[in-house]
This record gives sequence, C-alpha cells and structure tokens, in this order.
Amino acid sequence: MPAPGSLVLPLCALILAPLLLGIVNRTKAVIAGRHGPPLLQPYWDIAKSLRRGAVYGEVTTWLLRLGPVGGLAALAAALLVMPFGGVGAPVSFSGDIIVLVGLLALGRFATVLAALDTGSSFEGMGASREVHFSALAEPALLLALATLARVTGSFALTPVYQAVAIGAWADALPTFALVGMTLLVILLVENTRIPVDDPTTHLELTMIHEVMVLDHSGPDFGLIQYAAALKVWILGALLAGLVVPVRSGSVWLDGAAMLVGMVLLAGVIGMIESAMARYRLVHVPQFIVGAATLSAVAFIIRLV
Amino acid sequence: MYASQSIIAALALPLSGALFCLVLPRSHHVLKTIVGVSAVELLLALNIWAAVLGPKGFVTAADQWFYIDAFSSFHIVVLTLVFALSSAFASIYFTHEADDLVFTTSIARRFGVLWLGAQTAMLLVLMSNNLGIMWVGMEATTLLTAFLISLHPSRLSLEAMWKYLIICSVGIAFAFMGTLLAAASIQSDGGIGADALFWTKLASAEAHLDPTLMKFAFVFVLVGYGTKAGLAPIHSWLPDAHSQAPAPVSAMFSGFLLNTALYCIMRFATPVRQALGQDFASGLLIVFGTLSILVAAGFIVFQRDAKRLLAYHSVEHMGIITLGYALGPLGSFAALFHTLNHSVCKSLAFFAVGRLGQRYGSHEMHTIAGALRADRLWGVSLLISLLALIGVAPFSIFMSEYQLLRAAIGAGAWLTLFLFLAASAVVFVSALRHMINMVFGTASRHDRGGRDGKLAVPIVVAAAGLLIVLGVWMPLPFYHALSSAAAVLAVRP
Amino acid sequence: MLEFTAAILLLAFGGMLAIVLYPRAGLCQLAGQTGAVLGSASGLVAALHVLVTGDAISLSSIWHMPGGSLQLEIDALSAFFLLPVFGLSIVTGLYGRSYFAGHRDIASAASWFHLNMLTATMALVIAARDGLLFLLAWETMALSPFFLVIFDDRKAAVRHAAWTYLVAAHLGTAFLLVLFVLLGTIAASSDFAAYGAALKDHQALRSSVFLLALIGFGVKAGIVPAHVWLPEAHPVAPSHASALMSGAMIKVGIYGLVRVLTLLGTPEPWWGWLLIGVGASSGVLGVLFALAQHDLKRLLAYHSVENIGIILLGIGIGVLGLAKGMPLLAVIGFASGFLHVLNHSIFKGLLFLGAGAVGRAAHSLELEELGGLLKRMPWTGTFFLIGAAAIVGLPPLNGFVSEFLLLYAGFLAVLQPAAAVAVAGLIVIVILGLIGGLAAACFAKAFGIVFLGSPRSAEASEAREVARPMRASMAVLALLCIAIGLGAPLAVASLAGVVAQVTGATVATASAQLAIVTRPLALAVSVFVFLIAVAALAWALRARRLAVASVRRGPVWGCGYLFPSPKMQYTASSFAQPLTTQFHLLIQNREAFVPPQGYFPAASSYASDSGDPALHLLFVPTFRWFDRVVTRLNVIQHGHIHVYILYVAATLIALLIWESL
Amino acid sequence: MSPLIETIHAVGLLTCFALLATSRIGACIRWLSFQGILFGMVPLIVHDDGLTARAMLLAGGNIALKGIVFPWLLLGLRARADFNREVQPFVSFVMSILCGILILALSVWLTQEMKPALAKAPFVMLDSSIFLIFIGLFLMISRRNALMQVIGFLVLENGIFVFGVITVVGTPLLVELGVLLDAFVGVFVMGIAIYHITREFGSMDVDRLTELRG
Repeated sequence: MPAPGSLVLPLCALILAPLLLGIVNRTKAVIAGRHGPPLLQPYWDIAKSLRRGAVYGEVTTWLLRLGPVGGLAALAAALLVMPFGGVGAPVSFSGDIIVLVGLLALGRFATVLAALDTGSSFEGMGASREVHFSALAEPALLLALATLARVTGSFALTPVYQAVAIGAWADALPTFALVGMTLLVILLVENTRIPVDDPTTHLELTMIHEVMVLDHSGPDFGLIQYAAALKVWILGALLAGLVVPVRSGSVWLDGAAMLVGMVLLAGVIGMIESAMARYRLVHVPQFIVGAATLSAVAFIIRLV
Repeated sequence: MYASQSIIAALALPLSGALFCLVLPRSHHVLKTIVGVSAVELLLALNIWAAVLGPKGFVTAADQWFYIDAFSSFHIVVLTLVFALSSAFASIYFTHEADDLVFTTSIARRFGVLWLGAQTAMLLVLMSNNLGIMWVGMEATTLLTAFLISLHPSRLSLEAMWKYLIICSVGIAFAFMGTLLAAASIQSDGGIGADALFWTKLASAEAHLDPTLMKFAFVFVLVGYGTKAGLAPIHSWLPDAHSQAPAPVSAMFSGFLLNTALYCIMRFATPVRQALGQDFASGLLIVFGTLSILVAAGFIVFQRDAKRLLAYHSVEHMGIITLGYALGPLGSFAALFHTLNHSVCKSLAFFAVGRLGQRYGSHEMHTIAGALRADRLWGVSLLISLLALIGVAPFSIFMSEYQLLRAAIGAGAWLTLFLFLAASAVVFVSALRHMINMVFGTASRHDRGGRDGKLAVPIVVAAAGLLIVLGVWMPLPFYHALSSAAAVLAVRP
Repeated sequence: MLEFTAAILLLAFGGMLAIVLYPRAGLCQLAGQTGAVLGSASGLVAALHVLVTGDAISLSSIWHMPGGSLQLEIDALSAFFLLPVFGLSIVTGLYGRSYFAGHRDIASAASWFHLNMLTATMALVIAARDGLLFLLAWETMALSPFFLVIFDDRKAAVRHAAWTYLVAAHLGTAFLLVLFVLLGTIAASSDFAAYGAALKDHQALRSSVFLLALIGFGVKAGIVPAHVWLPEAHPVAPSHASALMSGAMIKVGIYGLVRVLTLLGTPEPWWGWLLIGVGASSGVLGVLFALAQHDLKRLLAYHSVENIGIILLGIGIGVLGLAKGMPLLAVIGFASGFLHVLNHSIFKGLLFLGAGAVGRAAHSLELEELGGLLKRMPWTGTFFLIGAAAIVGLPPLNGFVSEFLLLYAGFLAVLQPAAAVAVAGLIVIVILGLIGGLAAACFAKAFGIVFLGSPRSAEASEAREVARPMRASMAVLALLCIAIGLGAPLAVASLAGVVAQVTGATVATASAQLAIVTRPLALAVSVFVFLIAVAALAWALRARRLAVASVRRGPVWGCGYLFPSPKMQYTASSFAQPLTTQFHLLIQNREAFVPPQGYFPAASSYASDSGDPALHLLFVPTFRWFDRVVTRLNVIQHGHIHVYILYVAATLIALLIWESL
Repeated sequence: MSPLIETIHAVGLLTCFALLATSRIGACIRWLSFQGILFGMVPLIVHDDGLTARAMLLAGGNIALKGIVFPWLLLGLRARADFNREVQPFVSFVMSILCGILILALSVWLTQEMKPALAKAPFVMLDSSIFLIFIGLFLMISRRNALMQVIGFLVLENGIFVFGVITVVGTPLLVELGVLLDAFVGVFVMGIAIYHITREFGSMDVDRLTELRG
C-alpha cells in the first residue's frame, strides 16, 4: 500500500476536479460574450443534487443505484496510479497502464448497465452509443500509451511521464505531438465533449452521456457529476503530463506547472467547444480511428 | 483334431442340407434347417482354423486337392460367421414378409436349396487348391445366387438378376481365361503335370513362371474376378443386385460374396508377384482400389435408396481392402482386419435396413425417418452400423483404417493417402447426413411390425459387440492369426 | 494414478447405470449425477496432487492393438488441463440433475451417459502418451457431444447442428490421423517421447507437423474459419452439456496444440506470427459475430471463439519469445494463455449455466423475448453479471488477470528493440483493447436486454428463480471468478510448473520470472481493494443521505410520451446496430429496415439476422458446388446393361493394350 | 496337320462375320451351333498324340452341348417369343462387319506378345480364340435382344474353350467337365431368366430394363 504522504496528490485531484468543468464553462461563456456561471458552480451543482431526494423508475433494480457508486469508485481508484506530470503516482508498477484502462472500462460498464436498468429506450440509445465509441477509444488509448512506452522505455505511468522532459521532446518531437493529438481526441470522446457530444444540449436524441444518466436523481446524480469531473481530470492529466515537459525534480515546481497546464487545457476545451459544432454521430468513429492512426504513425516512426 | 475330415464335413453338410430342404413340408422348417446348418458350419470352420494355426500352418485333404492355409481359413471363418448371422436373420426376416411377397413353402424350399448351395460353392472356392475348381465354384456361386436375387420375381428384381447374371458370367469367363494363361505359363518350360493348376505349385518358388503370360493372366483374372468383387468401374451390377435382393441375401452378398472374389484375385497375386516383382500387381491393385473408393464416394452423395447406399459402401470398402492388399505386409494385415470388420458391420447394416424397410414399407431413405422411435432395436443397429461404416471410433473399422494409413505412409504412397482421405471425408459427410435423417427425428408412418423373436437381440449384440471389442482391443491369438494370414501373401525369397 | 483410473471407471459406470436404470427416472438421474461428481472429484484429486507435488505420475500397460500401447501419464501440463475438465464436470453434474428434473425419457438418461463419457474421454486424451490411444480417445471424445447436441432431435435445425458438429470434428481428426501416423512412422514407435526424439532428426518435417496440428486441433478449438460448428452445436445441447463442451472440450484442442509444441522443440518465429494472426482474427471476428446474435447461447458460443483467439494470442507471444530467445516474454505469454484457459472455462461455464437457468425459467433464449429477469431471478442474475464482468475482463475479476498478463507480455514485446517483436506486441495490445471494448458492448447488450428493463414476453414476466442446486453450481463458479481475481498473484505463481514444462525452463527459473509479474499484480490487487473500499464508502454516504431524504418511484423519462410499454424498450438488434453496420464488411449482418415515412408514420421496422460469412461465403457454397458436380456422376450408372458390359470389355482391352505397349 | 487347323480357323472367322451380319435370330442360332461343332473338333486334331479317349470325351461333350443342346434350348425360347425375331442391333450390320475387321486386327496384334511364350500352340488358333472372345463381347454389347446376349456369351465361351484346348494340356479332366457343367447350367439359368423376363416385360428387348439407375 502507498505511503500516507503520497495520497496528497489524489486528494488534490478529488478536490480540484470539478473546478476544471467550471473553467470550461466560463471560457465558453466569455467567448460567447456572456458573463457565465461562477467558476465554482459545479461544486454547488454536486452539492445540491447530493442534498436532494431520489426518484427511481418502477422497473429499476439495485444496479441503478450501484452504477454511479461503481463509476465513481473506479475513477477514484484510478487516481492512485495517475502521475501528475513529473509528480509520481502513489502506486506505480509496470503494467499500471493496464490497470488504468481496466478501471476506466469498469466505470463505463457500471454506468452503461445502470442506464439499461431503467428500460427506457433513450437510456438504451445512449448506452449503445457509449459502448460503440468507447470500444474504439479503448484501443486508441492503449495505442497511444504503448507508443509512449516504447519511446520512454518503460510501461509504468510514473516513469513514462517522468521521462517526458524537454530533452525527450527535443528528440521525439513528432512522436509526442502525434500522441498528444490522439490523447486530446480521446479526452474529448471519453468525456463526451463537443465535437463528439454536446453536454448542454436539450435534445435527448442527440445525446450520449447525458441521456444515459437521464433517470438518475439525487445523490446518485451527484456522484455521477462528480465522477464526470474526475474523468476529465484523469484524461486531462494524461495529456497535460505530455505537453507540459517541466521535469525540474522538485515536486512543487512540477506540480505547479502541471496545474497551470490543466487550467490551460480546460480553457482549450472551452475554446474548442465554442469554435466547433457537434459532428454527426456517424462521423465520430472516423474521428476516433483517425486519431488512433496518428499514434500508429508515431509508433512506426519510433520503430527503428 | 480331425481337420481334414472336418473339411469334407464342412463341404458335405450344406450340400446335404440343401437337398434336405427340397423335401421339407413347411417354410419354417427350412429356416430352422439353414440356421442349424450354418451354426454347425461355424463350429467346423473354427475347428479348421485352430488346426491351421497349429505348428504345421496348413491343412490338406483329398491329396492336395483341398489345401487350407491361414489366409483361406481366416476367410472361411468370416464366411461361416456371416452365413450364421444372415441365416439367423433370415429366420426373422422371412417370417415378417409383407403380404404381397408371402414366403410360401415352394419359395422357402428354393431359398433353402440356393442358400446352402451358395454356401457350399463358396466353401469350395475357399478350400480348393486347384485354381480350376476354384473357378468352377465361383461360377457356381454366380448361378446359384442369381435366383436368390429374384426370390420374388418382379420387374425390378428380374432386371437386377439379369444384369448380375450376364455381367458376372462374362467376368467369370475372363477369370477362366486368366486361369488358363496361368497354367500355360507354368508349363511353358517343360514340366506338364496333373497339378498344373495347383496353387501350391504355382506359388512355389521352383515353378519358373513365364512373366509375359503371367502378366496377361493377372489382367484377365483381375478384370474377371474384379467384376464379381465389385471394383469400379466394373461394379455396375452391384448396386442393382444389392438393392433388389431380400435383406439376408444382400447381407450375404456384400458380407461375403465380394470377399470371395477378392480372395481369388489375391490367390493369383502371389505367383504374379513372384514372376513379375511387387510393382506390377500392387500398381494395378492400387489403381482399382483407389478408383473404387473415389467412384463409391461420389455415388454415396446422392443416393436415395438405403440399400443402394449400403451397396456403394460395399464398393468403397472393397476398394479399401484392395488398397490394403497392395501396400505390403502391414497393408495386407489391415486389409484382412478390415475384411472381418466390414463383413460383420455391413451385414448388421443390411439386417437393420431390411427390418426397417419391412416396417416402413420401403427402402427409400426419405420414407425411413425416426427409426430410433419406430423400432429401438433395429434403429440402434442402424445407428451403430452406419457410424462404424463411416469410420467413427471406437468401432473396429476405425482401427483397420488406421492400420491402413500406417501402411500407406510406410509405403510412402502419398497420393493414394490423400485420395483415400479425401474420398472418405466425402463419404463421411454425405453418409452421416443420410444416417441422421433416417435414425433421428419424429418417426414417419410405419406399421408396428411383428415381434422379432428370440434371435434378434443376440444377432445385434454379437455383431455390435464384435465391432466395439475389436475397436478397442485385439486378442493376441486373433492378432497372430491375422499376421500369419498376411504372411501367406508375402512373396517367398 | 489410482485416483485417475477410479475417475474413469466411476464416470463410465455411472453413465451405463443411468442408461440401465432409465425406467426409474429418479434413480437414473441419481446414478448419472453420482458417477459424474464422484468420478470427477477423484480425478481432480489426482490432478491437484500432481500440481502440488510437481512430480508426474504415469501408468503403462500392455495393449493388444498393433501400433499402439497403453501409455498414460499426468505431468504438470496434463494436470493443469485436467482442472477445467474435472472441475467443470463436477459443477455440471451438480447442475444437470435439477436441469433434467421432470425428464423421464431415455434421452436424458442417455445424455447422462454421454456427458460422463465426454468427461472420461477428455481426461484420457489429456493423459494419453501414445499416438493410437490418443487418437482413439480423441475420436470417442468427438462422438459423445454428437449425441448431446442431437438431444432434442425432433427439430430439423438440431439434426443439422449435430451433422455440422460431427463433420467438423471428423474432418479435423483426418489431419490428426496423418499427423500421428506420420510421427509414428518416423519414430517407429507410437510413444510421445519417441516422437520428440524422432523430430530432432527430421527437422524438415517440423513445420508441416506444426501446421497439421494447428489445423487438426484448431478445428476442435474453434479457430476462424473452422469455428462454424460451435454456434450450431452449443445452443441446442442441454445447457450444462454446452458448458462442458465450451468450457472444457475446446480447451482439449488447445492442449493438443501445446502438447505438440512441446514435442517440436525450439519453434520457428513464423509459427508465433501465424498463431498471433489466427488468434487476432478469431478474437475480433468471434466477438463481432457475437455482437450480431440475438440467441443467448449462440452469443455465448461466439464468445468462445473470441476467447480461444485470446488464448492463441498468448501462446503465440510465448512461441515468439521461445523462437527469439526471450525467456521472460515466453514465460509470461504462455502463462497468460494457460491462465485464460482456466478462467474461460470458469466464466464461460458460469454463463452457460446461467443461460440454461434463464431458458428453464423463461422458456426462451431469444433476447428480444426476455427482459427484467434480475428482479425475478436475483441470484441467477447476479451470478450472470459476475460472469459477464469477468469475461469482459473487468477488474477485479479473473478475466482481468489473464488479460493483464497478456497485455503485460505485449508491452514487454513493445519495448524490445527488435522491430518484428515490437510490432507483434503492439498488434496484441491493440487487438486485445478492441476485443475488450467490443466484448463490453456485447455483454452490456446481453445482460441489459435479458436481465434489466421490463419483460418483453409473458413467459419472461412469469419467470421464477431456479432450483437450489443450479444456483449453488453457479455460485461456486462465480466465487472462483472473484477468488482468482483477488488472489491473482497466487494464481499466477502457481502456473510456474506448467509454464516451465512448456518453455523448457526449470521450475525455479519459471517462478522467478513469474515473480516479475506477481509484484505488479499484488499492487494492482491493492488498488482494487481500495476501489472496493471507496465504493463501500460512497454507498454508505448515499444511503445515509437517502435515509433522511425522500425516495419515491415514478415512471422513467419517456420524452413526454405518457403510455410506455415494454415493447418500447431498446432491443438487442438496435443496441448492436451501430457496431454491426460499421463492421458489416466482416460480419455480413443481414438487415431489414423499413424506415418511418411521412408526418404520421405507419408501421416501420428494423430486423437484423446474423449471417456467418464463413458459413455463407465459404462452406455452404463449396458443399453445394460439390454436390452439383458429383451428381453428374449418375450418367455412368444409367441402367443400360449393354453399356455395363462395355465397361467390362473396355477395362479389359485397355489393360491389355496398356501392358502390350 | 496344320492345313486342317487353318481351314477350321478360316471357317470359324467366317462364322463370326456371319453372326455379325445376320438379322434373324434363328439364323444366328444355327450359325452358333455350326460354330460349336466346328470348334468342338479342335481337341481331336490339335495335338500330335491323336485320338485319346480324353480328347474324344472332350470333343464329344462340347459338340453335343454347343452344337445340339444349346441351339435347341435357344430355338425353343425364341419360339416362345415369336412376335419379334430380329436381333435389333444398336450398330448397323455394315458397321458391325467393319468393327469385326478391326477386332480381328486387334486380336492378332494382342496375340503377338503371347506367341513366343506359347511356342507349342498353333498360332492361328490363338488368333481365332482371342477373336472369338472379342466378337462374343461385341455381340453382347451391340444387340438389344436377350437371346443375342446369350449367343454372344456362347461365342465367348467357344473362344475360351479353344484357347484352353490349344494351350493347356495338363488340365485335369475333372476341371474340364466342371467347366462344361457350369456352361450348361449357365445357359439353362439364362434360359429361365429370359423366360421370366419375356413373361414380365412381354419382350426380349433387354434394353428396356433400365429402371434401376443412379
């Protein structure tokens, strides 16, 4: 088990994760020329739903209640193996990449089953899309990480990310750039942001994640919102850790750099969301596969 | 043990039985008689076998006119076994004949005479040392069995009988030509003797045979007896005869008539090999064997009549046995083993199809469905016998075919091996489909049929038991018997 | 060896007794069950004894069959593969009796016989050390399932399935016949040891031997495109029979392949590549076909194809490691393959038993007629959920462990400087990721449609939980899934013996190299423990909140539509439709879509039917063509006696001329 | 005494061609009996040791059977089915004769290789025996009528008989008689078969027997 001290990093993540969503929304509002919600709005939302009572569909079972819990727990556990740029993860071992992917899959599976538990055709539709896109996103993620592993010569997340220093960038610029793009796309897909899905739409027929959680309410919904924030954080950290090559060796410096990186990333997401429109669903697979190809190219570059 | 006496007895008994049948008052008397006779014959055959397997290695009677070695004694045992089973089955089968083919006393007498007569003739073929007498016996079987096919004269049975009669007579005539050529080849260098046609002389090393004539002789013999043995492409009489004859007769036909013909060919093969070396005879045998397997496989695919299906199976298995004889000592071993397996299995199959045919009123496969539900005993026998026929373990045919494969790879006959495997795959695929449609499913319209009597279960148990036991375990004496029989075919240095 | 012999005898005896006693239904069932459970238990003892002590036990006796001798041996490899055979047989024996409750016909009695014979012959195949004995057991093992498949022989489809199965099995055996006879000829003996020795002198034959083995055993294991018999045979057999066939029998095919590999010595690199290719195609196609199914057991059968693919990926990596001289890679690759063999037999057995329970309770396995069963059969539902999560490879269950090993091997390969190995590793990683995602989709569909939502048919809505023994046997397997998942380091470490035997290393080295993986696994498990803790915490939290807040039930959101009906739920076909259309090229899903038209649309429909291209593009046309060609033969047998005589004359004259030339 | 042998040879060939060219069954049967008597005399003349009792017996038996008994049987059968006395050939008579010539050439060619091995046998007889065999086959193949098939079979038998007589001397009498007996029974059986067939099918046209096929 990890030393108590090293649990600071996951705790920060747990605390700061919802902030990212706030930044994203604020950025969108600013670009749209509105004042927008306060940065801490997501916290209030979560708190509000946690305080609420719950309404459950007639046909639902304990799975509907277990789903959000499982989703949150999986992501929380994933935080244990997530390095934060140069800052090592509390638990690090070769193959923790696999554990990370497995935990993401577990959380997704829980959410999907909870959605299907309602028996509503909208949730069914959302679940169908979710499993469709994630089935493509999962190999893409593995491909990207495998490429990083080959470049950095290790397949434990912490050493991988500690190796991504300026120097590494210097001699593996194209590779890192391509992998970075892949990770960005995966970030958008997994968190169902524009251009894959519009979290703020009001038309169920076009939604993916939001429609799956349509019939969750009260604390369950709160947990789901929180889990969504954590997911943004984790996948964001994967990307930011790559694009912010500050490896001074001092935990504080690297951590600070990473925080800045994360904030910028949230801003970028916000800009993308205001700049782009949502793709038609049939184009999303091409989007993902295209992104995966980038990493494949990167791998082939590094082959010899 | 009075082996030579039992030879004479084995010949005399069925002959007298045949004559005795002429005077019997009732049909069931005839049936009882043939069952009794063939049972005793089996015992005599076993006695002879035991004597042959003794130190001396052969038994003779009537100064060398009858000469029985391991090879012929094995065939004699199989012959009498098949006859015993078929006779027992005949006593069940003919008591349940449909009304339009009632088994009258006169028909019963004719059947008894021809049946036992045929047995005598085949025994004569297997026992005689003189190739001429062997030929006489073979021709006699043709003539005697012809009327067994059309026991109840009908358009179809007459057609089948005529084709059988003419084609086989022609074939047999060629075989006689071959016999003459063989005799000529031996005397071409001086020594003329009354024993000119004795196999023992022909096969002996000091007979300096003329290769050219032996070549001609073997071709004539192969085509001649091959016609009777149902080797493709001269098998055309076989499916007709098998499909039209009454079930016990069909069983006897493919259970042993064909093997007798093959036996005659192999009797000639040994001298031919001595005169011309291995390759000539083996090459011809391989060609005919493979061709038979391929042709049969093709025809099995689209058969509609159950008995025709079995008939083509006979062609296939005759081809397999012939192939085995061509592949050296191990091959001969496999061929002999296969002979027993195929005879027993095919008899069982014909029994089952015969009884089921009586119940469903037809041998068309699409009318026979759900046999297991219609008649458990014969349904199970059909299931077992057909599974065994297509070479499924743990039945003995799987074992003999495995031995054959060993022989083929040992001889490096890769093309033959490939063709054999491909053909048996085709046979398996199509025959299995036929079998499933006949045996399983809901039973189609059928009458309840009479009771099978006391003999039915013993027949099935004996046959199926033999198939399974030999499939997993080969008794040592039996192994020695087979090996010494195969050794007879080997060429003496 | 005594336990093993006892196992075989008990199984056979119980089976025969069941047939003899069939008029007394109760006694017959009891006899069959007792034979199965006691026999398998005794066999399991033998296998475990070997695995624990690590020294092989053997039995050799004289067997009067030319070209064969009675050689039995249980070494680590055999013992390991005996685990699923005997283990599953115990569970299915437990399950079968209540599954057959109410059956008093000879069919169920016979099925006990064949079930036990199947177990016995599988055990014999695994223990045989003699070519002929192996073939005999193999062929007999191929026969028993035929009777299990044709159990319900009144249906034409069932008869066709049985035909397909036995044809596939037998054609596969043809290759094995050639293989073993060939080995027997070059070795001049039928002893496996002699085979190995002879192959050292006949290097040229090794590749052909490997190919023969891959085809012959692959057909049994169900590699694409020889998988077509699985989806035909498994759905129609009694469920516990399907469990045994899919859980244990196809693994015997893997066993044969591995056994031959051990005889072959150091492999060629391209063998590894071939295995990886075959594994990849089987895995991806298997799961894609499964996605398109809407019969629960068919779906499971296709997942067997997928998992065989995963196993072959592992073995392929192992072979590549051996060929390239990378012992660590070899050890971990083979370990992942073997562990997945065990895991798959556990969760696939569990899933088939669950499907059987569903079929028993709801009288249908058609997904579109089921639904809402989790409320009605909570135990079965939960066990099925565990099995589903395990086969998808989710932590913290056993499926994840073997896939972790495989991905670990993949990453190891990726780090290798040699480009070929690295690419192989990448292929394994990506393929496994894709398979995992698709499998998740497929089982979300299977579980969601069958157990969640509301029932789609009257039978489903009247479904009741199944009898205790059936639940108990599922519970055992479900617990095993969790146990191996959380006890991963132990499970992996215990593979040392068998892996050592295959890789030719000593047990010490093998366990040393396995220790390299067990440490990370231990940490992973600790992460999972943390996960469970967090989950418990969160659950407690929301429970406390809801204790004080208001909780009520209401209708789910129907987009404003006020009168929802079960028919309006999402269906299996529509759930899978995006993926099936996307991979249409591969799975040839046949769809019938009538889109709604106009402002007030009348009837509109979407139906999809899974067409297996291997069947519809390869086998069926070939068979048809062959039939057509062969049927032309009957012109040579057209009844004119004159022509028949002409055949005789022509043959004679041809031969005479040929020899006169 | 080769001139005599050559005469028999020549006349024998002519009988074969006559059989090929004749359209009436009755005439064919008569030609057959003539042929039987002709070749029945061969045992008496072929060997130098002259008229042994054995040779006499052999010749007598053959002449009696093939010259008198068989023709008589066949004529009787033909009398039963008097509605059609034509041989109904597949192959026209002219073609048949041409084929006959070809067959003659073939048989001479085939015997070339045997001849050195059978130094003692008179070569011409060898030719005619092989020729008889093939002509018999040709008759069986090319004629619709059941009787003609029997006739063809008997021609074939003649050929084999001649061959036996001229090549093998040591054949035991028992065998010879067995062969004769078989021939007799054979023709007898065929006769009964034809009798049944004509009753069932109302004709001797065996080309109608084509219900069993495939």
